[in-house]
Amino acid sequence: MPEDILMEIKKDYVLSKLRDGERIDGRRLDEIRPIEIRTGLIAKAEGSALVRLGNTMVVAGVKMQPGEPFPDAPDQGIIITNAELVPLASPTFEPGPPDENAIELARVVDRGIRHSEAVDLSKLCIEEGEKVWMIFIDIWALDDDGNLMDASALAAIAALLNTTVPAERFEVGDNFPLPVRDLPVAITSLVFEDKILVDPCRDELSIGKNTITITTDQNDNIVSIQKSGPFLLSEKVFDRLIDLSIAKAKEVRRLLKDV
Amino acid sequence: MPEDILMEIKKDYVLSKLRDGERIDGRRLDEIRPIEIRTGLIAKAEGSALVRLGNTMVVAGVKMQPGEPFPDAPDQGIIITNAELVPLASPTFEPGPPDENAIELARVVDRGIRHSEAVDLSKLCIEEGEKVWMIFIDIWALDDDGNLMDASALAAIAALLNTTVPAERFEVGDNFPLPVRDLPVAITSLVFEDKILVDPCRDELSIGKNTITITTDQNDNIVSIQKSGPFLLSEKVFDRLIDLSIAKAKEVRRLLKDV
Amino acid sequence: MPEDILMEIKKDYVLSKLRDGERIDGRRLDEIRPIEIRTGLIAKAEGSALVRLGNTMVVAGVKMQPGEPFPDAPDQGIIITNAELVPLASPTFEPGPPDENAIELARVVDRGIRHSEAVDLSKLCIEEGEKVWMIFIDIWALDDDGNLMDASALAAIAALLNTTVPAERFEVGDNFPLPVRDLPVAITSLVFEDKILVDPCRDELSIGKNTITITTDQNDNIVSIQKSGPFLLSEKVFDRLIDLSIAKAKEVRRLLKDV
Amino acid sequence: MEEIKLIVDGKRLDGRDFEELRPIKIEAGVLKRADGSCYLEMGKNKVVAAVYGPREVHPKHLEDPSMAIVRYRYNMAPFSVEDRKRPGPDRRSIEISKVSREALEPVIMKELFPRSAIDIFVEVLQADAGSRTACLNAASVALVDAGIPMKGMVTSVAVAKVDGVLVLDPMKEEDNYGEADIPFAFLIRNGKIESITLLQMDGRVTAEELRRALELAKKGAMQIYQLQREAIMRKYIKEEEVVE
Amino acid sequence: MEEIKLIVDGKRLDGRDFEELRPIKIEAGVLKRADGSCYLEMGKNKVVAAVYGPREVHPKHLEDPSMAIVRYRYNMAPFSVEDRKRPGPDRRSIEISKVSREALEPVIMKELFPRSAIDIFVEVLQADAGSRTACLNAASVALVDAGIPMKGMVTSVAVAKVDGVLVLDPMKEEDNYGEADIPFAFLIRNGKIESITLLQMDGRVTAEELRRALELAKKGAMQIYQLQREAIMRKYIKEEEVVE
Amino acid sequence: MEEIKLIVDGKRLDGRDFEELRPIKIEAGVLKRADGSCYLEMGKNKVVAAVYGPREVHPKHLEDPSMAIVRYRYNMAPFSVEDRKRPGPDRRSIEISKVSREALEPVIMKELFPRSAIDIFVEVLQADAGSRTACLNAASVALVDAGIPMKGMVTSVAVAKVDGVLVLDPMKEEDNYGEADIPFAFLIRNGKIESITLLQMDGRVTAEELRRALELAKKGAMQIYQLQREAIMRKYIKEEEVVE
Repeated sequence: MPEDILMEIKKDYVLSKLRDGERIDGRRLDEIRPIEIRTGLIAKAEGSALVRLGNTMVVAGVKMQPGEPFPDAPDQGIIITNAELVPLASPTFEPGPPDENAIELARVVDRGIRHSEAVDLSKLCIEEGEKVWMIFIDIWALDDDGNLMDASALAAIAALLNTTVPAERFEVGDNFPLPVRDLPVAITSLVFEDKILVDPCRDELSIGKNTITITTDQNDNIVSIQKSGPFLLSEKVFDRLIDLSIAKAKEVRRLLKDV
Repeated sequence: MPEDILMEIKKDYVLSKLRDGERIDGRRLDEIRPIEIRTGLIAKAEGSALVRLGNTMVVAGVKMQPGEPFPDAPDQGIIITNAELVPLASPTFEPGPPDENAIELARVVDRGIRHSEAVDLSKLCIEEGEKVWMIFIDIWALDDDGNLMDASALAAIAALLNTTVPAERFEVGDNFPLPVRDLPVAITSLVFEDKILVDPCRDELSIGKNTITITTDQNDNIVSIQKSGPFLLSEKVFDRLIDLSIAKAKEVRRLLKDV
Repeated sequence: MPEDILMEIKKDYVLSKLRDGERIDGRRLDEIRPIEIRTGLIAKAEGSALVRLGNTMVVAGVKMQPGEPFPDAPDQGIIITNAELVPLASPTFEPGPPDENAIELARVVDRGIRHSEAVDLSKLCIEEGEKVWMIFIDIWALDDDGNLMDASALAAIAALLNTTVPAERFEVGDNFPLPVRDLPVAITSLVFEDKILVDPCRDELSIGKNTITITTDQNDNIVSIQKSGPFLLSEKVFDRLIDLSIAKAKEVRRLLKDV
Repeated sequence: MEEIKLIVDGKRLDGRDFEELRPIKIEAGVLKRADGSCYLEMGKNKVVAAVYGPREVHPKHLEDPSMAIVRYRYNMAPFSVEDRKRPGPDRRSIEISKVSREALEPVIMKELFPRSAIDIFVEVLQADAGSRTACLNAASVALVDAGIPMKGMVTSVAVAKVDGVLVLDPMKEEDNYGEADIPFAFLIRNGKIESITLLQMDGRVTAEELRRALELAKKGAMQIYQLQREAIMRKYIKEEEVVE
Repeated sequence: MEEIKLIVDGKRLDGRDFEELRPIKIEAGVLKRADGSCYLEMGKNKVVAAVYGPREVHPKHLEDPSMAIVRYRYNMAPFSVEDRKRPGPDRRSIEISKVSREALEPVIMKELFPRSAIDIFVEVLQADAGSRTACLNAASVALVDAGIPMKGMVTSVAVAKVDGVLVLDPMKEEDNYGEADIPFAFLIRNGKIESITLLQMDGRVTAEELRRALELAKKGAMQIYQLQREAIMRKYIKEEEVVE
Repeated sequence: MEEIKLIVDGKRLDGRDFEELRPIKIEAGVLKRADGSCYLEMGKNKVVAAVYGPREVHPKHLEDPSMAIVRYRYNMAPFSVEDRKRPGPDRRSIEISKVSREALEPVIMKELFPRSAIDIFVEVLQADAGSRTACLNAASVALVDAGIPMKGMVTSVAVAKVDGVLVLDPMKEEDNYGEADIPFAFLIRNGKIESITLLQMDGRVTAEELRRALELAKKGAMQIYQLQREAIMRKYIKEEEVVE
């Protein structure tokens, strides 16, 4: 109950600021929170990255092992993306298998990587039709202060950039860096009436979890979109979102160059 | 609560009619509702059938694929029957894995097919001890207006009659029609005191879900019986049920000849 | 509610006796309830034992089958221990997969057998790196009158002593007795303040399920310890528990000699 | 599958006559914690039944304000069969639990215990053919042992068709290679079979054979019924002795 | 993967023009038990939608005192696809159910039914590309058939990019081998597209292409909308005839 | 298994003396959402602990009218170990969660918060030997950070027997190839070890060795305790600076 009241107050505050075109933390509507990317912190993983997006924090770890290819792609490596909203990260997360939110998160991150063809899967064949590299990307939310989506997508691609294929451990040749050739970046915006709040923090989401995530590749192609939340999206807002997302992704992508 | 009251009223009505030897929909006690059988509606399936039994509606689909035989029957195909009472079909069905009712439904249908030896499993060996055809019969309830059992059993055998073994897709020879050599038919009756109501509709089941299902083959052998429901069955009623079920099955079986 | 009141009364009674250094069933503090061990009652199992410890009753069954060895122990058999607290055994047990209590029970029994090296696993290799014997120990609680742990550990080792390796059934040579070379015995004590009650019965556990299980081998080595229950254990009590557990295990181990 | 002769020289593989039961052993009141219990052997079946209740219903929403709910769990121990069975209910166990519950429900006086649960748990420690019938027989004795008011005793036995003849109480080989298996359970009141409470059938028989199977099952059931009664008697006598 | 030509001589593999829908068939009110229902074919998709509600919420704790909760279950029959699908929800179904529910929720007048549930179940009997759009179209008709007050109709269609061109309502091959798939759903009120209620995208397109895809989808949606209206009309006329 | 020498020239494989801890790093208050939190490294273990509560209990029926319930979840990330671990609790995690909860419960002043829950979640991001001890140490700091009233600090460390000698705080190789592993946790109050709150043992030791192991563990625990205190201190000083 007190939690409900608090949410109500936060919502009113967010809305009153928004009426003046302002955000509660003083950001411009299209301003992304400070980003910190640290890679390689998990020595046991083939690749790893911790991303902070404001107070939101996510770890992504990459594990690899040989496995059987899909019959329709006998010479291609395989990517499997999983996300867990562990109860450590938020009072609203429950223990148990991934719910629809965790599944959506994993699938949207996966599509960004897959359709930007960020990983050159054709270089991950060990023996055609028999054995290829399987890449497990596990996304572990640690602190949910809003927009886990963009933090997760960023952690995933940063962890891939950090990945060494463990060929020696499995006795199939020399280790080599995972061939990463694109840098997909997801930009999530909160939509409220005709306003677009890029990278919403948790308190802002109190006015409705109505977001659009647009992921773009390094050539500004759009590789994934996800409308998430029960809301009506006007064509006009959608139109603005396209260019905005491309522009903001460019900003974020620069940070990945140093990883 | 209003649901309960409605059920109570229906029950009283069914009972009062029954006292006069009548059924609420005007049927004779041993009269089966109109039956409609349509086959082949699911092109993706190896065989399929939609059965309407009054307002009760069921789809059965058959999928086949090569698999390993059981060690004690190395040259015999395998039948696996599954039924789902999806929540679309009734306000009382819940999403989730099959409950005891769905499991009973599948197992009784399965026994009818199995013990009538309707499918000649010896013709479904691809390579003895290594590879045989597996037949998956999936029963999908669409509308439960009572007696899903008989509708399901009918849909299952009709779908089998409609099945082509997809040998070409799996590159193990030419396609051929599934060898079906018997036509098991299940007849379910509602038992109330010394009365037998063949093919009960849902409103009739308001007086108690006390049924007997007797499945017979085309030679009038009994191949499966299932008493279902917490009731005491008198020997006398049982005795009458035997001949009645054989006779009614004959009627229904005629419809299968045209499939 | 009445259940709660009953527990409260029992608790008071246990405590009042304890103040006088007495136990409710007249036993000495370090006295174990009468033990009965019957082996071979399950002919379908490779080995089996029923153990009664007072009114507590447990059956352990051993099944064996060939399986793949672990990569880091290619010539060693494998032990898998499972315990089920089936609802038949106690009004507080619920149907469903093993909960934390059943898992703890199985794992502590397993550790006793494993670390005493009771089974000579090196004699259970069928083909190095390919096939070894897998030993499934299943512990089935039948009546929980307290201290299922010791009864289960005893049933497990007795069942192993009773086990014949079913080589003939799997056509890998002649049957032979399972090579058992040690006799681990678990002794569980209830700790209350500075008092130690060996082999607590259920009513005694009403004062708190605060126990220590110490398992020793036939050379009086300690092979497993488990503090179980939310309590503070003083070093002094721990010190006394060590020698006490070794001594009591010796008593119990004698009974195993006749199995 | 090779042909297996199940009837040799007019006798069954285990030497029994067609209308002969396997050896049966029943002991009531074998568990301390349960409100009622029974250990039963029927051929190579070894089963233990426990009854808890009438007791509070958990979870609450299953409560029925007008009568007790009855639950029945048939469960096989992993070591009860040749190839280790994975623990937990499979489809077969779930179906058996359902029809067994429905065999007992109309016999239990549920109306006497509104808002409560009567839980029946049966563990198969060793399985042979007819484990569902053995379990029902044990459950019935356990219910009496628990003092649950009932309209009579439930007694269960199967009839099989093997090599063309009907036989009582089939064992494993007859079940596996026979032509039909027909488990029955009856309500027996005042020493007389009153009605059928469980009836299933698996295989192929004629209408005529089915009718004869019923008669044969009834004969078998009456014998088992006597053993159930005796087991309960022994338990009461023992208790009285203890009281004295 | 070998190259597959999806556009030959300016036509699609099934002979359609770029802006042409697959054949669509809609029938409202096909189920007796459901409060509203719809059978719909769209290309080779064959789906059935049922609506139950407004009704009591189970489990209770999901109740919202200020409005109805909306649930949506997209489910595929095992035989709906080439390789048998294991029954039960997989990750894909769970995601589709979520975005579909979110496409309908803002259109349903939930505030009118506090403490109740509106349940939408859609079964895919045969799957082709665009099954989520087919299901949404069916669900929308079923909601109207159930008499649930809505702000308008929800109409869904996808646009794909294949061999470099945008095509409406892709079928299987275009979905599998195309460069992008963009499912849309719109709220249509008074015959006009008002807003986007579902939007996903899978593949690779330019910003310019995305804008054109939206325009193409709107054209397709308007045609489907007419068919949805007609299906509802037919149902009402039939009912009126029955009444007369 | 080949013989592995774990002690060479009186030193352990990583150069440590027998009674030397691995490097430890502790930081309190690392998470925003949790009421209390801690990041801890102990050897190659990297763990994060979060505490939520006292808060409402879900599901309701677990509530205790006389005190808070304490829950503890030890969980390993899939990438925390050499071979990817499937997500979700396995039997080992469930047992560790149980004994860890029982190590903290008697130290937490549960009576102060009837009808509420204190939830402790610990995620292992990288696992080495002794992850349960690292998690408990982190959890204890997180509890203090959350302001949960406690009787003292819980501090945990293991002792192993390797190549016949007892060593403090074993790392992976010592755990895998050693003769015994004995994890302890203690309640430390006013700078003194008061009692044992966690005790398990896996392997083979004599009674004499077990007694010596306890003494060794106590020495190690006192050092860790200082680091826990310092971490909490740093957090408070930082907060004070922020306030100023």
